[in-house]
Amino acid sequence: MRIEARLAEAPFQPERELADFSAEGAGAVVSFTGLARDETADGAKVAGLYLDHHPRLTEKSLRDIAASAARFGVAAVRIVHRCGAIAPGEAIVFVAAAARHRRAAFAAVDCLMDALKTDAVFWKREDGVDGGRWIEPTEADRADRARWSDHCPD
Amino acid sequence: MRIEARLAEAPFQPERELADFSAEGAGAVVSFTGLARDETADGAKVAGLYLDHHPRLTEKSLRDIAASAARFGVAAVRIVHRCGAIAPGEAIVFVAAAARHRRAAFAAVDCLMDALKTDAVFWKREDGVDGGRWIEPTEADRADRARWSDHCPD
Amino acid sequence: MAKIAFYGKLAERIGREAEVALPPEGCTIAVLRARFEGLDRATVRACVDDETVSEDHVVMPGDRVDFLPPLSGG
Amino acid sequence: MAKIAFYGKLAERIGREAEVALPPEGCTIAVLRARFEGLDRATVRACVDDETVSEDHVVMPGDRVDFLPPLSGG
Repeated sequence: MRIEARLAEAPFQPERELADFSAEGAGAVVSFTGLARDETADGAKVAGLYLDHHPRLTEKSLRDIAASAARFGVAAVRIVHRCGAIAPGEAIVFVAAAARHRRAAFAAVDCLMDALKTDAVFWKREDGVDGGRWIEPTEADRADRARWSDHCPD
Repeated sequence: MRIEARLAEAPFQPERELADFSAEGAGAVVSFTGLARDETADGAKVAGLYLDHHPRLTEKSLRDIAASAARFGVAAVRIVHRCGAIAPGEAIVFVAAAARHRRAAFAAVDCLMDALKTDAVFWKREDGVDGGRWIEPTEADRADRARWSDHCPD
Repeated sequence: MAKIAFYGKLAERIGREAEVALPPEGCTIAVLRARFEGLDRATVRACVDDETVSEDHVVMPGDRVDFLPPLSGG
Repeated sequence: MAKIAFYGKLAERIGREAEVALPPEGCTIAVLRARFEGLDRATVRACVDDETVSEDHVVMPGDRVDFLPPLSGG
């Protein structure tokens, strides 16, 4: 399995990541792009996001998470994750997997996103009109992560 | 929900489809790309694929399938499907969905692919070294499709 | 005359289109099927105006009929 | 001296880095925590050389310690 994991300190283009992601001859490529929104889950306006990171542990966590996709039997995975100040509309994360069978590619990307949501080494601040607020993982994120912890459903 | 469905008579670039797909302010975009492979499921070499289509029913089937994603609560979906002679490595199909929540976007694209695999109005011929072979839906395709027919699992 | 169109493996074998002479009162889909080989009623669907029609549907001169073998899907 | 680094909301409050004077025999993580406010043992992890260390780990002059508040995830 080819593993690519990268921390992006500046804006990146998901379409270029997809263009540049070799399927290694596999027939199915699934991608996920997470974009910064202009409001929180509660509907409050957001001026931007700030993702603080660790100089080594963050990129290591991305690599470790990417490597965990091996159990899905995929041919290649790519994770690109922004850090720093992110404006609404900019990409926060891009995940892609290529596999011979589409079900494996879907499961891998879905699982990688759940893992990134809880295990990626980031500290996120939502900057609203009334100042910034540091975010901690939600119960929903933990539940999504738990879906995959014991075995793979497919 | 914004619905885009298009039959492509010439090669198309999945990355351009992704670049050009507006998320409508939603935070999650999932895409699937199906590429023509150079061998069949049994490992026989394939020189190319030929997808015959109907002048109206094919595009109508793509629109109907795209519209069926409404039940997932997604903001936008796009289907692009090739027809005609397709060389190994070329994209056969691109499906994208944008949603507020990533789970909805994954479910929509996964379901749309299953629906396309059985319900899209195409007749597929695999051209191997020993001539062409017309393909009919497999039991696995029917089983995948049946996963969605009664209710949505999420 | 009626225009008959074929798709997939039928088009490869019979050709994309054929013209068939019809009596003034037309003929049924069932009769039309018998004029070609391999238009198996169980698997080959007949469509007129993009809608599936039954075996006793009457095709009139000037009509167009599509015969669709089983879909392979996308 | 030891270099202490903070992340997330801790970095915002305390600063990215602080230098702390240590006795020649060093001091434990538990003692180091007490020098700053809000380094709650239950939620703020201490790392040395990119590995989590326990409360009785001894930090020596010249070492570098990271204090990591709960991850938000990506």
